[in-house]
Amino acid sequence: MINEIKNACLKAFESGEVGYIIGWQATRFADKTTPLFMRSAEDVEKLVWNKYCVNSTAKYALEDKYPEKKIGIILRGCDSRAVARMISDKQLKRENLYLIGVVCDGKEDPICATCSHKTPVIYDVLIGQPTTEEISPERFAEVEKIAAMTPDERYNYWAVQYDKCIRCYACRNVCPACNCVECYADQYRTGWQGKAHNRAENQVYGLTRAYHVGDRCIECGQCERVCPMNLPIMSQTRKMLKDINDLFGPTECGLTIEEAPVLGEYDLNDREEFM
Amino acid sequence: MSRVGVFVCHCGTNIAQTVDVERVAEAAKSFPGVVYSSTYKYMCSEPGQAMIKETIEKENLDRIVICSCTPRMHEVTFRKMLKGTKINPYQLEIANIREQCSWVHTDKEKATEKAINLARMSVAKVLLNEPLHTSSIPITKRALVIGGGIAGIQAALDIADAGHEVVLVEKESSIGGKMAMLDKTFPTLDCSACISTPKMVDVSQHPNITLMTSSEIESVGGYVGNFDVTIRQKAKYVNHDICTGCGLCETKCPTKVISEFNQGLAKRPAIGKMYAQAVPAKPVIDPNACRKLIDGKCGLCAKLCPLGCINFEDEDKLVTEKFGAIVVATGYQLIEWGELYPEYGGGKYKDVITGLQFERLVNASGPSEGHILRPSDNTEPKTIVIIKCVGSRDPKKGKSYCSRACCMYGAKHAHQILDKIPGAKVVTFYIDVRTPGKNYEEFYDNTRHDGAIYVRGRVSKIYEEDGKLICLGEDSLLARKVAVKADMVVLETAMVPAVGIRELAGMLGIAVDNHGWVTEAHPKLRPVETQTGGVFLCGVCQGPKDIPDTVAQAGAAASKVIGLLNKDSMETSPMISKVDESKCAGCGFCVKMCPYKAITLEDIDVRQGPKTVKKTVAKINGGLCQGCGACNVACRTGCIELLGFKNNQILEEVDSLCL
Amino acid sequence: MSVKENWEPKILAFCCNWCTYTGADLAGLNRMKYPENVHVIRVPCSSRVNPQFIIRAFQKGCDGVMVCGCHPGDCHYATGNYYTRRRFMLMKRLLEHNGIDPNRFVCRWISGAEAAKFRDVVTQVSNQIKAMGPNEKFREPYYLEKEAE
Amino acid sequence: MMKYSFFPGCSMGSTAKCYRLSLEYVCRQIGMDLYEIDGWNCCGATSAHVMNEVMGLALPALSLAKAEKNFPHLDIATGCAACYSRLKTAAHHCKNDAGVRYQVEKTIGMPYEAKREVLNFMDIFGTEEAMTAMQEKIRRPLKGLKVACYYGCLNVRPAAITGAPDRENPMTMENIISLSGADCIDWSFKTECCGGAHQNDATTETRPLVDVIIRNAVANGAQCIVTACPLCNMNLEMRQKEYERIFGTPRIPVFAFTELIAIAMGAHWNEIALDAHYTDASKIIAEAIRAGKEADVK
Amino acid sequence: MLLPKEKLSEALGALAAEANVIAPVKWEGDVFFMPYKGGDVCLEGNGKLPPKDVLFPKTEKMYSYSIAKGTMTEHNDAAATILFGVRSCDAASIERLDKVFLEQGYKDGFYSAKREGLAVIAMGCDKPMATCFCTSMGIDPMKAEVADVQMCPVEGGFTVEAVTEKGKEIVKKWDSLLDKKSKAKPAKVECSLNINVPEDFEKKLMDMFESPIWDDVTKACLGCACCTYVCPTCYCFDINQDVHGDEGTAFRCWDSCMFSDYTRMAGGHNPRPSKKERLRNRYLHKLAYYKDRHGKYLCVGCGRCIANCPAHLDITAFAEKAMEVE
Repeated sequence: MINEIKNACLKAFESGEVGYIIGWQATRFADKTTPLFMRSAEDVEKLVWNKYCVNSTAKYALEDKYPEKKIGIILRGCDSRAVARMISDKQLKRENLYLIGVVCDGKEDPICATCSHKTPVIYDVLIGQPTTEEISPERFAEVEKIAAMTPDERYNYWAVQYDKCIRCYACRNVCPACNCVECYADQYRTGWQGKAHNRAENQVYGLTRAYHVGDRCIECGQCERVCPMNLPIMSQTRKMLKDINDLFGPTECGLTIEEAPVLGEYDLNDREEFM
Repeated sequence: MSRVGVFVCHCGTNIAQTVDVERVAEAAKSFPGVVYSSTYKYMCSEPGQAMIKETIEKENLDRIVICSCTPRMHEVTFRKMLKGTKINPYQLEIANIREQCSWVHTDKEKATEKAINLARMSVAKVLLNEPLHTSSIPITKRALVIGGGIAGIQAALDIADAGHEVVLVEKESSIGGKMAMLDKTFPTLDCSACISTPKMVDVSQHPNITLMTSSEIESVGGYVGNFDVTIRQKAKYVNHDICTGCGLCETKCPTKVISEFNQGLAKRPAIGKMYAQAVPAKPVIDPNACRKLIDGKCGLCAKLCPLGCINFEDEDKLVTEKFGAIVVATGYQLIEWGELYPEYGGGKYKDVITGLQFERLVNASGPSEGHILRPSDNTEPKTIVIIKCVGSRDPKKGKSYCSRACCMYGAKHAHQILDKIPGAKVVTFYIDVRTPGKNYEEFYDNTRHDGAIYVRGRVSKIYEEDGKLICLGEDSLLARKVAVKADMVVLETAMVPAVGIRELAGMLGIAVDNHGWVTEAHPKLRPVETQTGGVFLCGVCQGPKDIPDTVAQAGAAASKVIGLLNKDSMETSPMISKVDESKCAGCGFCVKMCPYKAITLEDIDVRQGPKTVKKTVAKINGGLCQGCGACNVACRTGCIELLGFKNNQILEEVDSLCL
Repeated sequence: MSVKENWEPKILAFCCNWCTYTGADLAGLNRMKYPENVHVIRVPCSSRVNPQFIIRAFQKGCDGVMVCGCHPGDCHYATGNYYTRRRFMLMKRLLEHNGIDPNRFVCRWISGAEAAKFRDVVTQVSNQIKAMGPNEKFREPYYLEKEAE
Repeated sequence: MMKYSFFPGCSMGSTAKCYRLSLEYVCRQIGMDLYEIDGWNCCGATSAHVMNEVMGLALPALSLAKAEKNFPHLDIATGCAACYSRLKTAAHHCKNDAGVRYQVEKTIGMPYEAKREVLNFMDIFGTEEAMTAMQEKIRRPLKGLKVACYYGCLNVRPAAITGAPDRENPMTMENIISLSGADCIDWSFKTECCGGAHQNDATTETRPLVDVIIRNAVANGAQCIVTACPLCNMNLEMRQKEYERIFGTPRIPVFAFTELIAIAMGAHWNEIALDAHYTDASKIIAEAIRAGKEADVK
Repeated sequence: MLLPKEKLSEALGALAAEANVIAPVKWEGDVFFMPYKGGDVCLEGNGKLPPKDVLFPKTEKMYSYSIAKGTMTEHNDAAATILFGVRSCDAASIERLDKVFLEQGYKDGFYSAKREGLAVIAMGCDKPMATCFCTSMGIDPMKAEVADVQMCPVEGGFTVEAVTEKGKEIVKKWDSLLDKKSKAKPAKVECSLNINVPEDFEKKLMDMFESPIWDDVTKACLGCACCTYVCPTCYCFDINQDVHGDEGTAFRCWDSCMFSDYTRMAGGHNPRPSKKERLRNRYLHKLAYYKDRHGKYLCVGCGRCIANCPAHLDITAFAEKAMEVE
């Protein structure tokens, strides 16, 4: 599999259209890889493809919105949905990207157990056999577990989690749906989000971010992977997705590049519960 | 640090009775930013306002909070008052301590406590109020009326009479619309031509009205007061400037095609006026009928024309003009009943005609000069069946709505038949007879008195048998089957919106319902306005109606346009949304949410390091934005904010409640 | 949770200017009576209320929050409350997922003429919250310390 | 490839003898093979689905399932309008509604996927292939014979199930009959109800229905009526003597449309039991054949 | 002297009687320095977050004021605390923080109050983690710099050696539990991860300010504050107010140089606009600026930033790459 990807990268460089390609490279630790930015044929040698390629490669393209040449990205299933997410949010232009899709074989990441799209949804060239996809029954297991608790138990469960949060904003910086130019949390003058590190401020941050990305979350699991304090962040956005599923019909985000998020739409015969 | 003044009103005893106003004023002094607070018996009265103005000067206040009745009552009053002072009228907040405090609570202690909370919330918000200024957008004093039927004509005349320039655009080669086709109009039975042609002539001679026939709207841009509309003037192939309308070409033209004006009952030449009393009374060549234009032969009319007006190389012209207001008066057409009702012969039987075809038969300037003759063999029919609600009130086959006017013009047709054919027998099949106007019921009674037979029931099948049209139906009042051997059948078919209304609505940004009727701003309270500022509507394009209602609506729409055009500029409300372009990511989530399509994504030049690049940002059109604030919530970054209700203002209000 | 005797809940209500605020004024005009705990914030349309305000209200010590607007279809701005409906259907469930008692956040459609409905909704909500006692969840440390004194 | 599995239906073997014999004659002539479904059962006609919805679908579905088992790649042909309607309804519901399919399969105890189409003989003979084949076999054109084509109800309605393009003025039979040289008249009662099964139990009410149909046909110049359903055929022809006595309705013969085609192909009387008609038909036929021969001579 | 393993919790219990003891405890799946309330202590590896929280808390209320009462109070009530289980790297970080907060002319009142009341019981490392490289930064895993009591894990228990007066009082409390006779000596320990940092590495780094390697080194960084908030020697903070009407509090909270608004000035100019500048600044601060001024690396080699970085960046990999550059 790795050679096919390397050939694809070399072919991309030969075509001359691609400035650099984002992939993974080994680190001194066997069980970790770090994103690799290949600029020329020699860099392609450093490319690795193993079960530790857990970093998402898609969001780095956001930092280079006006590239001279195309940006090449090696996409697993979830990365392709991240690219689709950013394109439909108009933050990336499809013509600036050269996408090398690789059918994913599942990585060392708990989210891969409930992955429903191992085959990339958007690519210029595809490597590997597309697999049949279906939504995993475990998708909302975590949400149902919390739903089974009483309100007080739920609050205490979350209070402990948000006591741990150190507000390093890694979950925001890795999330493809969090693609604002300037995050609300950085606009201290407006006063949405205080700077203090306490449970209440952390809860405000946690809930606000869940609401902001809830209807556009592509369930790539990066937020939970990067959180140094292992907070169950995915269960917040998945709660939103579960409600959207129940209320407005089955949804999976980041599958197409013109996707209308649910909160941007309305439907006259939505359920009426505020009469 | 800002200097806030708090003024607590007694409102006689309305507030003072259950709210200790002195304590509220006292407590207000401790709020951050408040430097002065006092109470007065009637704050909204002249002395009250004078006291406030004087205090503003004396205490050098820069924002004020008035605790009184509902802002929906006196916000305007106090803003007008502030116009006279150095404080911007929008540096004002009103705490509602009457309708939502003193009047609805009994316990004085708790009511005062709540009044203090409400005052604190208002002070917290006023500290963040910025001075706002109404901006004004210029108004082009020109109106565009789309559609030359009686609705468009009446609206254009009223607007022009008020001294404003009007452009009347009509798709056909002449104005007059459906009314020009009619013979008589109910309930007064005065001749349709006699009351509409004078108005048409007025239109052509009115100095303020520019008439553009054979023209259609190509595209609409801009917004209220500043629409720039591109109009496609279709090729007429006749130079109307020099043509005198002598009609020589018309008589000599060899090709004969079906006349749409006469609803297919007669033929017309390829060149000619739409009908005798057409305005402008000048011929036009029909490109899909004229042999010269189709395969280059003939060209007789060009040879014959004494003034050489004919020009076969004429092309469509696109004209773009600026308008302040637009009136949609596109009218209606009759439903295509052929495919919907095969059981009535589906158009096979010549003598099964529609109401408009009957109007052409009975019209003196019609193909049969007013004699009611059977189109099949031109003999005078003795027994005529009129069938109402063909396509109307029939959700399965046609339209679910009632077309309102057919009951009356059905009765009129019966009356005309009994009048013109002595000894004729008229059988009208109906579901209900609806006579919703002045002298309508009396007209219907006279018709029945004249001998028209009204049978309550629907006709199930019409078939031809030895020259007669057998109408099988039922009389549901007598519960028995009925078969009428008729010579002619008149179907009163449903009204449907004019062709192309959906594309036009799309261009104007107005909505149409699922049938295609234009959606008015409010069915009862704003019937002639639409959701888009500066676009008005009148006549049947809004829904089926008869001529009296149409003319009334035309006058109403005209008055709205005149109201708009009388002003040189239009004040836009200052409480509209504003975009902070440095933070805008151009994601477009706000664009879809705006009900008034006031937000567009545009590219602006932005320096990024050494390069300048194109960045997409949202831009708000002040004229269209009504200040609802939906876009504020769509924007995750919070860079689009409604002035007067900015995020930090509402957050301060929320924070100040529980201090 | 023992409820202190004369404790009065603080309830915030975002009311849309064209319908619910008018209804509230009408309730005042008709001298209808309801508890003093509800404080109204006037917004041009219920679609102006950002669900983040609800989180903010609980953080700053409110015991209950209401969002009221026009009935769907009556919105002065045509489509405003359709969006409100979707936003708060989701935020209500997200808050419940995080432990907020469902009765503490209420969203209702109240038209300009339904003065009685405004009074009944307000009375019902404030009695409910009075029974539930003060809201301990999401509160900033400032309020917790102030209570300790 | 003109091969169909054939669902004859009850009347083909009995009252619709002329229809059956002429149909077989024409098929022989143009080389169309009809494989009768072995073990076909009653299609439930007009009564089964009134009594019980599922039974109304299961009865025809059983035969369709057997046809699908025996000849999985053949469409199903049937002559009678009622059989056509019931079979087509069963196939339609089983294809589009999984719930109904499950119940039907449970009732008939065998799988049925409704993969094949159900056709009546107007559809089959109307196909390009059949028309050209019949065209070549016409030897005795029936010149000048005025024919009124009568479709009845179930061959055309309900449009959702039958898919008939024009339910008021169908023309499929006219196209076929014109092959035989006869002239089809234009008349208004093509799809009016002939009273169906109620001709037996509610005769006084349904008698005028047939009278009006025949009068309109005759008024428009028809010498005979042509049908594509044994029940219509029987209703229009069998009681003409009685109608003549009561209403003075003129008497005209009523053929199955395949009879005229067979005659035009040169079939002998007894081959297609032409004498079995209640109203003598031989005179106008002979006259039309003679006119046909003269036209040939010229 | 030797403190047998099984007597450890008893020893800690004794200390907990007088002062509050902070020890590495397993909580929610990771090891954190938390107040010790009995039970056993987890001595594998190191705390997920450094113990700096004890001296320099995430959020520290400094002053509060009330206009109504016209008062302003300072909140500096530091209670005596004993910090148990501090590894040499964290101890070294305390020494770094002391230099910054106490020895730069202005003595930070809040920090110094906590520092005086603090007694550090260092614990040597017998099994350094894969990400540890303190030896490369000149730190002896078995000998902590600011320790009051130095303990080292040996066979069957921990050697105990009082270093300072405070240390002696603590050891006195453990008198009954100690086995005085044992002569056990801790074995020498070497980190698996080693970078041999050359002499005057900081000079070389500072000359490399404009070198192109910064682009590829920082390209993969996400720009979050994870590394700064788990780093024991990061001491940047922000002072903010929490205003409630006419009363409020001023508080100090952690801030990170990796945030975009950290160096954003009035008018919007930002000297460190992108993550490249910020990460460069962070690396140079750890490996160059501090050493240039105070002679010691600010990075104590605890490896927490390597373990927790979402993009798996590694300061040691940077160091090696920097060494290759001439």
